Amino acid sequence: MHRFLRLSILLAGMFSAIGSYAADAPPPLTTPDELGPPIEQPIEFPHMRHAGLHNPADDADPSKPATGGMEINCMYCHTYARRSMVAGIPPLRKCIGCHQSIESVRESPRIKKLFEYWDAKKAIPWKKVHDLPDFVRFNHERHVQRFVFQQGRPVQEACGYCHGDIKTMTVARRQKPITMGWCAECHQKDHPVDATSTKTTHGPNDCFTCHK
Amino acid sequence: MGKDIREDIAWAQINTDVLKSLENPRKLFWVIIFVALMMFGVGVGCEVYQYQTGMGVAGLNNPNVWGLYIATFIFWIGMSHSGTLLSAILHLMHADWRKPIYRFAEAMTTFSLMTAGLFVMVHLGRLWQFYYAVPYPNERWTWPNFQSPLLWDAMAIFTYLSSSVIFLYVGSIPDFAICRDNVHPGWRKKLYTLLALGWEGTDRQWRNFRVTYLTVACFLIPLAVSVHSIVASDFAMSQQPGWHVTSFPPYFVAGALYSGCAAIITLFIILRYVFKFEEYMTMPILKKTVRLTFAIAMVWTYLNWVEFATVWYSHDEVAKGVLIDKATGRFAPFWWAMNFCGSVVPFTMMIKRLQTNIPVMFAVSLLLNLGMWLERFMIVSPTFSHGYYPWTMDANYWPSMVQWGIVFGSFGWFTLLFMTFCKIVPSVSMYEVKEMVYHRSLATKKAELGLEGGH
Amino acid sequence: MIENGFNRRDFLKVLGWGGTAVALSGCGNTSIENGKETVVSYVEPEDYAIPSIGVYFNSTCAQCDAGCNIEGRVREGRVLKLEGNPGSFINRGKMCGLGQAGVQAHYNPDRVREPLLRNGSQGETLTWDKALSLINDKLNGVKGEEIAFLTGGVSGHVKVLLNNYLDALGSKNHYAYEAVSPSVVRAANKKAYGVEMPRLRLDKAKVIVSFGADFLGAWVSPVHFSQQYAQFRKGNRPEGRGVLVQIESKMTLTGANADRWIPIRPGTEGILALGIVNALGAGIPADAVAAAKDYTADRVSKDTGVPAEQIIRLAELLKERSPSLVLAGAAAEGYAHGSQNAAAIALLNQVLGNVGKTVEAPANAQFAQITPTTGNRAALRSLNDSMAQGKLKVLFSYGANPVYTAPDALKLQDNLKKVPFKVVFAHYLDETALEADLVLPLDSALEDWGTSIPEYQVEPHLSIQQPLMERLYPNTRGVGDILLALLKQRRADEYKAYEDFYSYLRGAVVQNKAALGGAGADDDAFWNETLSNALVKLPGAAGSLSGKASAVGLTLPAPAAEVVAYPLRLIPSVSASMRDGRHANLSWLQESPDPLTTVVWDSWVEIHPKTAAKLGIVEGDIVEVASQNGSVTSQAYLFPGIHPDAISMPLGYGHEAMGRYAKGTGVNVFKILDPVFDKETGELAINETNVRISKVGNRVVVVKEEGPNGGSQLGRKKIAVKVSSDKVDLSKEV
Amino acid sequence: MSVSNLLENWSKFRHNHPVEDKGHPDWQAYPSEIKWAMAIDLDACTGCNACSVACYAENNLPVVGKEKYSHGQAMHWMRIERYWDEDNREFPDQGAQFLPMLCQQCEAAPCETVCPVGATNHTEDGLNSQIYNRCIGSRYCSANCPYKVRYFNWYDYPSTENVWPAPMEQQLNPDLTVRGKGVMEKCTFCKQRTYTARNNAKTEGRKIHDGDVQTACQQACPTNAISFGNLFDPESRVAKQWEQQQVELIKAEQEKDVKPGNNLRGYRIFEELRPYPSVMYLERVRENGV
Repeated sequence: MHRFLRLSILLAGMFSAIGSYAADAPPPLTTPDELGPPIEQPIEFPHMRHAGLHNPADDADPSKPATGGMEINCMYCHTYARRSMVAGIPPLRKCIGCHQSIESVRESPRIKKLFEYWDAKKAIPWKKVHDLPDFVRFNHERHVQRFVFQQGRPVQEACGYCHGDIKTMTVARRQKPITMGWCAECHQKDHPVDATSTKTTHGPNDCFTCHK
Repeated sequence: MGKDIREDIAWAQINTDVLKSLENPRKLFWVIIFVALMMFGVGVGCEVYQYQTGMGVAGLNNPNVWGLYIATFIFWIGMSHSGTLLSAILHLMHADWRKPIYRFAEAMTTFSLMTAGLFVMVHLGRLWQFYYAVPYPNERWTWPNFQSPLLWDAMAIFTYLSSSVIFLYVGSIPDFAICRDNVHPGWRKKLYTLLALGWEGTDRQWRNFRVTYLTVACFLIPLAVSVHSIVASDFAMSQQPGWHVTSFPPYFVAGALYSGCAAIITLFIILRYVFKFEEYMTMPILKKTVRLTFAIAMVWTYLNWVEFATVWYSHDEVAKGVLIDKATGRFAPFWWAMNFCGSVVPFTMMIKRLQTNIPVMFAVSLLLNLGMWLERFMIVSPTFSHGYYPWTMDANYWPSMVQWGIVFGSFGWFTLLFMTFCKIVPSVSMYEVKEMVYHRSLATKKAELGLEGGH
Repeated sequence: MIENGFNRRDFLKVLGWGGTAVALSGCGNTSIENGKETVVSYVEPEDYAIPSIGVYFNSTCAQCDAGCNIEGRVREGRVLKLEGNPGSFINRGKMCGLGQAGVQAHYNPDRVREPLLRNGSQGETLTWDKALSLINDKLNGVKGEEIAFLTGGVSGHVKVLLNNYLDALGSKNHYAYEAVSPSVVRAANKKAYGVEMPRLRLDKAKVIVSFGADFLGAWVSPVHFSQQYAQFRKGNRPEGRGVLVQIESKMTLTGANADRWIPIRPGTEGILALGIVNALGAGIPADAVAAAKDYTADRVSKDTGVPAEQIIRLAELLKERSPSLVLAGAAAEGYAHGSQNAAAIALLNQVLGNVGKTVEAPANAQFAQITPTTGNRAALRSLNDSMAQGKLKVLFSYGANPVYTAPDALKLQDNLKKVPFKVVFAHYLDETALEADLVLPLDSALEDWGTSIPEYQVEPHLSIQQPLMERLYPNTRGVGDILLALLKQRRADEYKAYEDFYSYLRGAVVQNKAALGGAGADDDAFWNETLSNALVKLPGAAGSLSGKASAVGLTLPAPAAEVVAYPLRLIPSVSASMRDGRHANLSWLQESPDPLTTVVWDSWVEIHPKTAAKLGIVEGDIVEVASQNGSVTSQAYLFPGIHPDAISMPLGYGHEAMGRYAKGTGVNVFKILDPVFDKETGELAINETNVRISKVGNRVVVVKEEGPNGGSQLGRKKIAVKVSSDKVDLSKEV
Repeated sequence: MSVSNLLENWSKFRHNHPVEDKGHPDWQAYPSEIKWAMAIDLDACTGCNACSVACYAENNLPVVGKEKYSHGQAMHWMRIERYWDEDNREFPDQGAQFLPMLCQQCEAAPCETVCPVGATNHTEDGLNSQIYNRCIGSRYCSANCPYKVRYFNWYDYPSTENVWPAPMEQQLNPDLTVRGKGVMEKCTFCKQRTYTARNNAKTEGRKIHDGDVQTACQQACPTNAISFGNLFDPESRVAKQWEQQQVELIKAEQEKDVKPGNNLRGYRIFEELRPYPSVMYLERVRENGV
């Protein structure tokens, strides 16, 4: 009889072990080195040239990470992020605004293509890289307000939480899982409410806030 | 009345008789299998259609959001109970007449539970998301709602199912061994060898076997009761008129045992004929089963009226309205049919001559089950079409062909499983019949000896 | 907030902000996607254009003639929803269901998308240039009087262009036709008060006695009146909670909200009015006394079927609670003696001294050329006659659907065939468009420019209608643009300055800016201001009520004797959502239950249970309703709110064309109306049809919102609770 | 829902559960300073259906068509009910009674406890939420709803013919999902609107003012019969009305109803079942003297 007993104890043990592991295990794809699939965009927009670090000195030294970016603030182009649910793709006029005065790259194929669209007054059909399911309500404004304006975190860091290290990419690729579990992970952590105070709160834990 | 099992029957004889059932049943067996397949096919067809198109094709609506699926679900759960009653409860009571029939009763339990399980699935609007209802640790930190009776339900059923499968299996290990030793080489032999778990019938094995069997039996009984009580609480815990009744759990359990016993009579008669078990499934056994059924029928009738009474004398006008609607509304024929089948028909079981009259008992048992199915139907639908809110009441609701089709198919599915089982596993427990015969002959011997040493 | 039309263009472009495509997939798309959907960003956005944030643009509702001011929520270039414009004088930010469905009229799948030319049995598409030049050719050598323009009610600058065009063609035949319009009451008002539509102050009245004026449902300006009604009902206003008495043969939505609904024998409304005058007794003008002297309570009660004591009680009530307001509506005017009824009712108003108190003079606006030309039913008759005599060679039709709304007895469809060339400006391929030789597809109201002045005005103002999004179909045109193009064919030099209707409109408004209160303002500023409000106040001298309701020549016929062959009186009902059937193809309206019967997606025949019992009819019986001029079959609905001598069927159903939702839904009651006309105004009297009703066998389940308990609450406490006014204290309510 | 939701958040109302009727609950225990509530004046309501159509426009409700409507599968979150007096007079000469019925957003909602997957649970601002993608369609919630105001997607309406034929799908409101086959749905007090209002208020660092949010039905209603707002904000119209009518959220039976001489109109439907609905109705007034 004790044999049967042994068996059952073993099974129970196994379940609880697996269970607790599954519950505590970090959800997959949170580390920045895994990338989502590459995406074909109408224009291969080089994020690293625009948002990348700017340090000409390092360029000579191959050991140093590639720089030569311009450290443009994310919100300079994705200007809606702080006042709207969606971050938005910059309007064509924005690109032109700078590029019409940048002669150096004027003839490069990508910029040529850009101006073709402009001359045709045609909008560029960008492809969505971070596309959540339709029943999810993600609000850029709230997150930017919270982390950038209240807590005073660096913009690239704040955006990076969900968008990964865009400044090192050409065409943006998904780097975080942006699954519910992954969101919840962060929402359950306590974050300081602003730069100075020690008061902390965690993100909303209420289904209806993010499910629409 | 027919005679009981011969006490002087040779044990080898028992083996051969029972094992015959695995070899050559009557033609009728194949007919049944074929019909069952057809029925099951219909059910599957309907389900596929419903899955593709949406629940709407079941003819459900607001307010009738639940239909035959739930009713039939309860019905099948109910079916499962008497298996346990015979195999476990009577086992503890040492009622030896159960021995030849408890095996198939237990099988019935298992398979009707499986069928019931299907209905939970069929009922869901988003079957493909079923796993949301399963409590498993996941990275979304989400859990089902442990307050929902529906969840308790799922759990209770699963536990009950798994333990009765174990019970069924454990109980038949010795017989598997017998089969193993007697069938000709082939896939069957391999199968039995596997299932017999190397049973040799040593004392130690027998001891372990008895203890285990007893433990599981004891474990099973409270489970059986709890399962149907919980099914009852699906309704009793809600706020709807006609459901919000405290007497529901015992009422449901009684109903369950009732329909179960009726089903046993039906299957008893079928098996007896199909597998030529006249030797073992004898008239006295039938008689005992019938009497048991009658007793339960009376209990159910009592509880049934208790329920009416509580509603009637409560000052809950709405609940009363539902009751009146049942008796006079568009469901009246079914409601009265239920009362007739459930409370009047069983009185035929009082008549001695009829207790062993195969055709009559067959008919009666079918009627009883019809009655019990109607009972479930009458619990679910009237409350919906005549609920609290007057504006949304519904006088036109009628289950669509799809619903009927799936219900119909479920019977095919059950029969299919059951018959196949009986063809593969000895549906009469050989070793226990031997025990029974042995004990009886012993008893008679004792008596004789007693006579001799008279002076 | 709003720039002028041109800078707005880019914003109005439809963009895919994961908008349309995504929205439909719903719970379907449950996974994180990469690079599946496209995000189109603006080329040159306005700074107020923020994705995912709706911007509201003001415009004007074109769903009915009330002319409510609306604002449309525009997101990613798509107009998503319409709301009332809080700045409006008429609807003050509120809106009816009909108006809400305006978006469906815009996105409707069955709109005409290309100019169509009749070619034998079917049509072929052609370009606008071809279409316009074709019209030009057809008009050549046709005398002015052989050309006619049929429209609904028109106002604003479209009206100006229309008149100029007719003028250019030398034609005077402008037929303004509305199938359901209070035209008899207008005439009566003109006599009694000197204006067609005085300003009504429901909110000031202590008692309202309405002779079938469905001012909460479909009468004149429902949303405005509903708001006044809300005031009227407030217990905490100085006058106290008002009392509404509705007198009609078939209960309307207003009747359903009355404190006392009085069923009356069809056609005897005038008699009752005089009966009340009579019952008022002393202290009223002599001529009124004289006119009403024979109308003693008993006689009136015999004629009208209203109990004598009730008449007297009513008179007392009116006496003790002044000011009151008496209204004459469709139920009263739809008879051969409709004008008489209306006059009698106006007299009652006069006698009660309500004129000047609750019946006020509207400020009479300047700019006569843009004030509304209201439609009526007499126009149809005269048009039909001149078509029958083959006087017409070319017919334009805009905003009317005569083939659907004309009674069969007028044979309009045949007469139409006598017109060699018919041009129809159409949103849908409705019955009239199918008869046309040339169909010109119109912009939807949310794509088009225009101005309008509602017939019923609170403050004289000009409402602007402007595009809320870019055209869904490139080949539709605004009616203004079409007219302008046609005008250019005739008076090229005069109109060459205007490249399109928009510039014409802008010119017209801006050059009058001084008069419009924009004196000294910069043109663009003023224009943008105007557009962003989408309405501009018109200067108007305070008007005065001339004329006087007199009892002179007031002769009311005795109640019609029962016609043996056709014992019942058919009262076509105008539902708030279906109206004359122009909105039958809006699925929201088809699915929103009729407030009283709760029937959806079909016509029905309202019968009083008593009558039904007599005829052995139960709910759902398919019955044939036959008049001298044809018959329709529909489902019976037993309805307590109707006079036993009458039955009622809703107008607006039973289209044979127009679109997927309208076609074949219900039956068309217009068809079987008898061609009886009001003696004075020549209006079609829509309540003058006697019918016979008979079961035709089969029975159906009436598809309605109402459950099997009908209107019963089964004695449940506290579901829809009613309390009598003396049991509550309303004074302190918030 | 997460375990924490499950154990404490599913109805914050339970924290100060009124079983012992301890009077006005201490709102501090309430998770937020917002409790959405509604008041509908049946005397002002004319039954014109504007609210219902507005709801169709705002909330992407499918038009099911005659055949499905006849099977009771209509999807109107806001339905207008029409009742007649029941004293067998020949004519309904006091008119009809109209009742706009929508989800009552009960504080102790019968639907919440029974959902096996917790797809419907209480939000901290006092809504009775419905999480479409969590729903598996057991329909237990509807079975247990006394008002029957929950509507189930019997078919996959987005892909059904003539529900949203192109280009009608362009009218759909991107702020909320179009529900697919097999999920339950119901009135959300225009969640997308309350959400936006709260979001803006938060960004501007202020509290919600009365009038920041209007539900679609309220905004349309031509007679202002519907008022909606934050019950905890003493300035809000709805709070004033509840106060004035002496209707308390947490009472299963209002004191005014038991004491004689009650001349107030406020009541809640099926209060005695203790769901603590968030919608107060004001009785329809009729003058008998005429």
